[in-house]
Amino acid sequence: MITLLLILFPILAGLLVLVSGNALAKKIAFSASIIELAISAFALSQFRINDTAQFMCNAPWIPSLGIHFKVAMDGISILLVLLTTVLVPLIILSRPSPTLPEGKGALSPSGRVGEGSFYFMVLFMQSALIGVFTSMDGFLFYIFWELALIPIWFICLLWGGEDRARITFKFFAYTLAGSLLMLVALVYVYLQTPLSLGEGPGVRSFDIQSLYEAGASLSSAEQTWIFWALFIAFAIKMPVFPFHTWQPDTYTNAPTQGTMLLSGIMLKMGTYGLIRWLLPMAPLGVQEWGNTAMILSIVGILYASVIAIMQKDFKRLIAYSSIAHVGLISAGIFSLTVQGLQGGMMQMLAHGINVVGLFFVVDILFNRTNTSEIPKLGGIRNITPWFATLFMVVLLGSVALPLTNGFVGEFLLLNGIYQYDAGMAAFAGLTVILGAVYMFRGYQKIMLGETNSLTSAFTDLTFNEKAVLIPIVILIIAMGVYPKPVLDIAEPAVMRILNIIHP
Amino acid sequence: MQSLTNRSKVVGSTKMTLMESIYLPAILNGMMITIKHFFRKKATIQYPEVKREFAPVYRGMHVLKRDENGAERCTACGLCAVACPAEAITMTSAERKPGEEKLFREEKYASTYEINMLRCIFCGDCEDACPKESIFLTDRLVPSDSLRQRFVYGKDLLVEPMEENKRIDISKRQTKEVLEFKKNKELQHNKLIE
Amino acid sequence: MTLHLFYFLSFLAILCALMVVLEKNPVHSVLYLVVTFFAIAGHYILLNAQFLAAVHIIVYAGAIMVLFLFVIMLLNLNKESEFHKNNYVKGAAVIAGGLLLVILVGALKGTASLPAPEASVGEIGLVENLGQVLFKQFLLPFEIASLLFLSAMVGAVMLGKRDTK
Amino acid sequence: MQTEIIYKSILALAVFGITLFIAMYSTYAERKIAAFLQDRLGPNRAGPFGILQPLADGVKMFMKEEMIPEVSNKFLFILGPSIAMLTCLMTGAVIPWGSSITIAGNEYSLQVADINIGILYLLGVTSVGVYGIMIGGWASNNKFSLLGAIRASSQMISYEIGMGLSIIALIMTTGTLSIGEIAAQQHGGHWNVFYQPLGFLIFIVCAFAETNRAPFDLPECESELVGGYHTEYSSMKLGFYLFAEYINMFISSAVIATLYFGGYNMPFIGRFIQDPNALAIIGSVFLFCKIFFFIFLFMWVRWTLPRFRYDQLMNLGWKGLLPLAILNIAITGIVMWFTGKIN
Amino acid sequence: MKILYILTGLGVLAMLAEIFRFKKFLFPKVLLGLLLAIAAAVWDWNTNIHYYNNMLTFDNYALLFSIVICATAFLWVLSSQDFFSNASNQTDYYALSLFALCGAVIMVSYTNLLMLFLGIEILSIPIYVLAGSRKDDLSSNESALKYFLMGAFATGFLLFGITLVYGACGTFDLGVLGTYIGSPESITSWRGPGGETLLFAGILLILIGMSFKVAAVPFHFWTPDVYQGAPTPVTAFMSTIVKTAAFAAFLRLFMSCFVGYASLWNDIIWTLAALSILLGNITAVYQSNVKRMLAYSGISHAGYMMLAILTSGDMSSGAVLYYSAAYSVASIGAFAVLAIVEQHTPSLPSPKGKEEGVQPSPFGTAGGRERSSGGGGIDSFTGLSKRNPLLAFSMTISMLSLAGIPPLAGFFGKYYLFSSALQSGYVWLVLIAVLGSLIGVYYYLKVIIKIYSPPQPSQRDGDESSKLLSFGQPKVASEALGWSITILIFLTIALSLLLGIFPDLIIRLI
Amino acid sequence: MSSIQTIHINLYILLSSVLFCIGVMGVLFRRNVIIVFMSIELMLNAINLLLVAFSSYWNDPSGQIFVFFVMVVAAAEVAVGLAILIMIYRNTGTTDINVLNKLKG
Repeated sequence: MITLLLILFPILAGLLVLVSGNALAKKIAFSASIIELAISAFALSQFRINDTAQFMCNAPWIPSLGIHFKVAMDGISILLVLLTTVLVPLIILSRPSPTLPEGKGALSPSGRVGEGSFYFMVLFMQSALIGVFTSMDGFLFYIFWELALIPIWFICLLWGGEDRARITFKFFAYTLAGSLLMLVALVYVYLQTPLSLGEGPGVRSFDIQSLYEAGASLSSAEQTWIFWALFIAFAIKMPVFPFHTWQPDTYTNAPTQGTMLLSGIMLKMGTYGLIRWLLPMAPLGVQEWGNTAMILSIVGILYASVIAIMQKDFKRLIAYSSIAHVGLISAGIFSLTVQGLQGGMMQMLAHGINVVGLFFVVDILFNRTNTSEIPKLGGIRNITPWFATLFMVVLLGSVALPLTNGFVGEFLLLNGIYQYDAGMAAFAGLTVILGAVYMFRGYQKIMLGETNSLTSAFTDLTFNEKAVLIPIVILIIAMGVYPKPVLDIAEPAVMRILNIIHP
Repeated sequence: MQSLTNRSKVVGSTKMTLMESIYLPAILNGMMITIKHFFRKKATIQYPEVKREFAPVYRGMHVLKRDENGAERCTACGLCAVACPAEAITMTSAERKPGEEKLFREEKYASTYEINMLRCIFCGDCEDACPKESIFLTDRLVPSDSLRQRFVYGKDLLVEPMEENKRIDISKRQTKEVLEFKKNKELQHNKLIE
Repeated sequence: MTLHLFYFLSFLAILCALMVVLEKNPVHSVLYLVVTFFAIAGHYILLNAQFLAAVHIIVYAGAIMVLFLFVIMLLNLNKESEFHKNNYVKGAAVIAGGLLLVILVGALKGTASLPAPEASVGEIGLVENLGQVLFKQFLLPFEIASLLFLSAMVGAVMLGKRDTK
Repeated sequence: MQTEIIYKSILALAVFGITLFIAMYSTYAERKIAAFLQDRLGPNRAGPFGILQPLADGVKMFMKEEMIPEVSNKFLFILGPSIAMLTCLMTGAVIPWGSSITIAGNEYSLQVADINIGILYLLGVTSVGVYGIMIGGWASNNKFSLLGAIRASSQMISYEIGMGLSIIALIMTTGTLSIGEIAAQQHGGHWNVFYQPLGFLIFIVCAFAETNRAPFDLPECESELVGGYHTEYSSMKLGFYLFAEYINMFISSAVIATLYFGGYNMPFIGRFIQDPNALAIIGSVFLFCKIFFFIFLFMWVRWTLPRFRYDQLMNLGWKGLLPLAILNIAITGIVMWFTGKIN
Repeated sequence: MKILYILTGLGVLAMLAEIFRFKKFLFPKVLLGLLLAIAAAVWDWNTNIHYYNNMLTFDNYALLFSIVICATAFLWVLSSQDFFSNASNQTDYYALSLFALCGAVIMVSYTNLLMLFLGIEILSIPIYVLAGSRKDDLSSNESALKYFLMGAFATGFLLFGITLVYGACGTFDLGVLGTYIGSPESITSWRGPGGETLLFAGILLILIGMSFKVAAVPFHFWTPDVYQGAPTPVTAFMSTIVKTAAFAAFLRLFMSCFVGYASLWNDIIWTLAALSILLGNITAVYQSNVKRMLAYSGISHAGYMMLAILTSGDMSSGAVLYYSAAYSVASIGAFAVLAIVEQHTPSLPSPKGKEEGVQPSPFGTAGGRERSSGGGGIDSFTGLSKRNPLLAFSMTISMLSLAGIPPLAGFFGKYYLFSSALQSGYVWLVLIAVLGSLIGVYYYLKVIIKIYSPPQPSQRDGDESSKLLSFGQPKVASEALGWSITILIFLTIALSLLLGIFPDLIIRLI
Repeated sequence: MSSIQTIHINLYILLSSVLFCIGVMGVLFRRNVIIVFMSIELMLNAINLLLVAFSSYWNDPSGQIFVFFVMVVAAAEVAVGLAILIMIYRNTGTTDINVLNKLKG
């Protein structure tokens, strides 16, 4: 029941936001997200680590097709749900209230699509995301997957930058193409499920277990198809090279909150999908083609890192760094080792938190100086101690310094990859070095050096901004210092999945 | 306007009754009327064989009379031309040469005398105006023709033939009353009517 | 005798049908079409469908084609006003039609092996017979056809009359 | 078989001849009747009472110069009157001119072709007849002709519907489409006109319209259209048109007489004469009397009623006769249902 | 059958309204009547009665499609109140559209080829007329003529096919035909190969005829012109009710009758479907007129629905039913918005069409405002969200539904079709279809993006025509919308969502 | 004695096919709308002929009944079609299909 509550609550709250006035919108939305966080915390407190799917809510939805509304949480799910519920309040908080002067192109020029709609979209998105992370029915998963796309698309379309029509379209088309492939694959597997004669004439089932079984029973050629269809779908979402081309544009163009949602949470849909759906459903395919996927991921890491180094725009830089990080996660997952998967889980959370922090930093920079181009900035550290410090911590987390959350994840991932193939691990390891290069170079150019005309008027963080950044920093450090609970929670679920692959 | 005969019917655009709008009675009524005519005596006269009676006062083609001796009565006084409302009559006068007494009754005569039959309206004023009892309108018809100029009748057509038996009878136009009337020069033409 | 008649009527029908399509003057086309209809009516009579033949003449020759002729005259289309389609289109049309013909004839050539029909039991083309079938078995379509006519009538009147504004 | 064919040919020729003869003398009758209705005598110079007048007219027609307008379509120009003539002559084939005559044990029907859909045949042929007028009017390339042709076609189409519907009511009561049978059924004074008075009325009005007779003579109305569709026609082609009109009138009268007035049946005659042949001949004579009466009626009406206006014509056809005909069918149906003829 | 009586009666009532002058109340009456018709169909549920010697059969299939058609008609009538009430002969419009509905109901319930033919004609003829109902507008005329010609032409093919099938089997009855065709030995044994040839040719010709009717590529070429030229409400009718009925008929014929020879026509339908999906979608991308775009998208939707005919399984009828319901709801919504937008967009003489602009268009109450070809350009949607958020939202939902984005109804339609095709093993075709719907997303999104983008500032100080566009565009305020449109918008949104979230409501019925 | 017993049904099929194709060609070939209409009528007549032939062949009256309905529909279609034609003629003054090219895209 808690799962259902988690899914339904944001959308109901969102409707309330929609009908409330612009002034109240942010407040209501924020409190709703806090309540949501509280619910998820409660769920965590009730969570039994070694149990399989918990908090199950199962109701027939489309009986004639064997589709159920089946949501539940296991270790993997609850972590991602928590990530969502933690990040959403921060994202909401990070949005400047409407009294602030409008940034250029940051707000919809139409007065009628108001703030209420924005927060509605965010909450709607949260609901869909939680749905994605908890659904235990293939079809339901797909529905939530698509549902998550709509609000973010509208956020980008309505509050995006100059070129938003083209870019949002590209984004939408890419992800939709992927998800349609996924649908075809899901349906294909679904059609292989046995007919259960109990409920009327010949009903198959979309239940995750039966999909697993049906998927595993397929021939290796069929599994190859399934594998690629699903992989491309998830790869687009993450994104993994070469399906990434939509990402930098979209990240740059979307409003910061949209970018946070995209990179912080939505990206995790892809990696989650890999773990939850791809691996168990096409084990033979994974064994046959996981290598290729891994190579793609690692190529992506290198490629994105190199590009990131060459970026002048900080927001774009973070976007590329995100590709690199995700590539690492994906590579770790395809290593099919406990460490790889665990690291993937850890890194998902870490990356989510870090990247939100980073994008918020960019937002702060942009709001104050109206630019995010690295060469134009400089010397900010001199006037803003708070900002410089918090920024530094987030950055450190991102480059995976020990004692930050990033380190745990990357270490485990590299460990997993190493077990799979040492050479690959070597290449993957480059990400740490390259990441440090571009991140620190960026920090150096922006924060250090001479204060110029643009940055001279840079004011330090407001209360609101601190309220966003400080929790992030706390999380970064906390998870870095004591990652055990996270790993503990994830482990049984990860093991179960690995058991399916290597019986 | 006051109706004189009381036969006229006032027609309005009043709505027809059902009976009227069916029209059948009216049609039958009309057909009865026509069929009645079917059995009526026919008015046709077989023309060349049978001719229609002229009215006694019928005014047809003119004639220039001769007197008992066969001399032309006309003296070309021109009164007829003056009286003619349609100005259909023209003439030129000439003096009678000796030895022509048999031909012309008086010293002066009309050497040409032309009536344009297309202009003539057969009113008979010329006849009234003639002091010499020379011109008369008869019950003869002016024959049709296809050329305009042929309708200008000269003396060759107007003057009556010399022969006794071919003289044209004008007695109908010379009743006692007429003669009486003509004698009285003071009397106006229309006095009789009054 | 019947066969000769059949060939004659077929020849007439096809010839006139071709002329309908090829003739430039619409009035001539109409007349050729009428002749085609007569030929087809002849076929009906050959096939013992006299009633249908009569109805065919009344409906097609007597009403529909008169309507065509009427419209042609009303619009005064006796001028050969048709400027020609370019030859590509014409060629394409002929090829398309020809192909269809070839395909149809090719496909239906196989019907030569159809067995001869059983000897006919009764005169199905008689009015009594047709009436029985029409008003018993096909009563519903008959009634439904009134719907068709009604809508056609309403439509034609609506389109045909000028707006009074 | 052989004799049958010969007999039928002879009969057909006879019908053909009689039709032409009657049509010829209809022109004479028309003029005579017109004259009589107008208190005149009419033609009376050619022969006694002008009886040779049609011949004189015919000679005149043949002798006149043939004129075909330069710009018209010559083939169609000639085709027009030919069709008009052809179709009207074809109609005579299905009319029973009498019952059958028995000669030497063989029975000979006085009907050229007793086809079982005679009425449809009639309707079909008359509906084709309009082509004569339309083609002629169009081929003349003259606006009066064209107008006449258009009027003719719309008028004929319009009234054909009323006619057909009125006949349907008749068919309902008689239960057959064969004219021979309809005629035979009216034996003994059971004339259809008593059962179908409204139908008869509609039919006769439509017949007037179909034959383009006054008051429905809009296609050729001399005062507006200078003769309508045959404005450009002269000599025998004009003659064909005129002839066609009179033949149509004759056939229409015959059809009216046959369908509604008992055809060749003469009531009560059977009591006086027993010989079937004599009966047949008397019947035929009686039929012709009826026909002559109707021809007379046609002419009578022509010289009584003024011509309709075009809109009046259409109103009458569509808003008057058509609903009436349908009403008639309904009434017939109801009556038949109540009398138990149908169930 | 009751539904047919009700609809016919309603049509006649509409005609009587002209005579007895109760035009004013016609609109609610028709709405009520349609509801009544639906109720009657529900009343007949599960009765499965054959009427009049098996001419019509109201089995559940027929009833469901009838309900969908009537419900669509209900929405349609709601959406086109303007179309009716502004017309001088509104009763004729009502009568014609109701008769067309009768045709549609016959098309979904026929069990005799004769009834199929009659149904198609009864449906088509009023639509020919309605398409041309803007008598002074040349494009409306053209649309009517093209529709008429293509309709008649297609009918020819259909009839020839029916004739050949009759020649092969000697009956028009669907049931008898089905048993004949279903047992191949019966054909070869006592009719010889000749009979089979006849049957083949007949089926193919019927297929061509039906493809014309449902506008499948390559028999689609009339569709864009006809859709664009016809008055928008009529286009809505054509693309929803006509298409539903045509597909129901198509499916019924091929599923119940010709399925015995599926090997013959499967490949053809495969090709037709693939072509329709690809061509329809690709061409739609290049359209700048929304109506034309919707026409091409309609072609592609026809392609999707052909998948169901291909599979001819238990699922396919449900799939077509659901798909047509979803598609109809979304289309009606889209066309309703389009009609309003068109009305409020001043028709601009495009530079190319100057000579067209010269021709006055005296139709319409406000001096040629209802130029069907004038409005409807995709640019007229620019900034709709600002002018009227409700309309914008409704259009968005419709577009998303048409694009097949979950959880809207359109998604489930596609889902059912694709999965039933997958089930029958048409993997490649499904991939093509997926590709097609991806392309489809492009142009649907194009509209949404236009709706939510502000008027281009560069146009503001442009020439005269762009001034008209930006300033002359009257505000489409929600206050200006009639109550019926408002109801309609809410209904379509609700239905799109409801059908999408609870697809089993419909699917399970069949 | 129906001719179907002496003439093989195949001949009728061929004849109808030929007529039908001529009609199709006419539709595609001609631009004058009236002639296109007539070509469609020709197609329908070919169908009618074939229906009657088959009806005779099967000794089954329903084929002939079908012909009635085809006629009915043809009449209705012609009425509507000609009304459309007249409407267009009023607006354009021609019956040439190619004048109607407003809708292109």
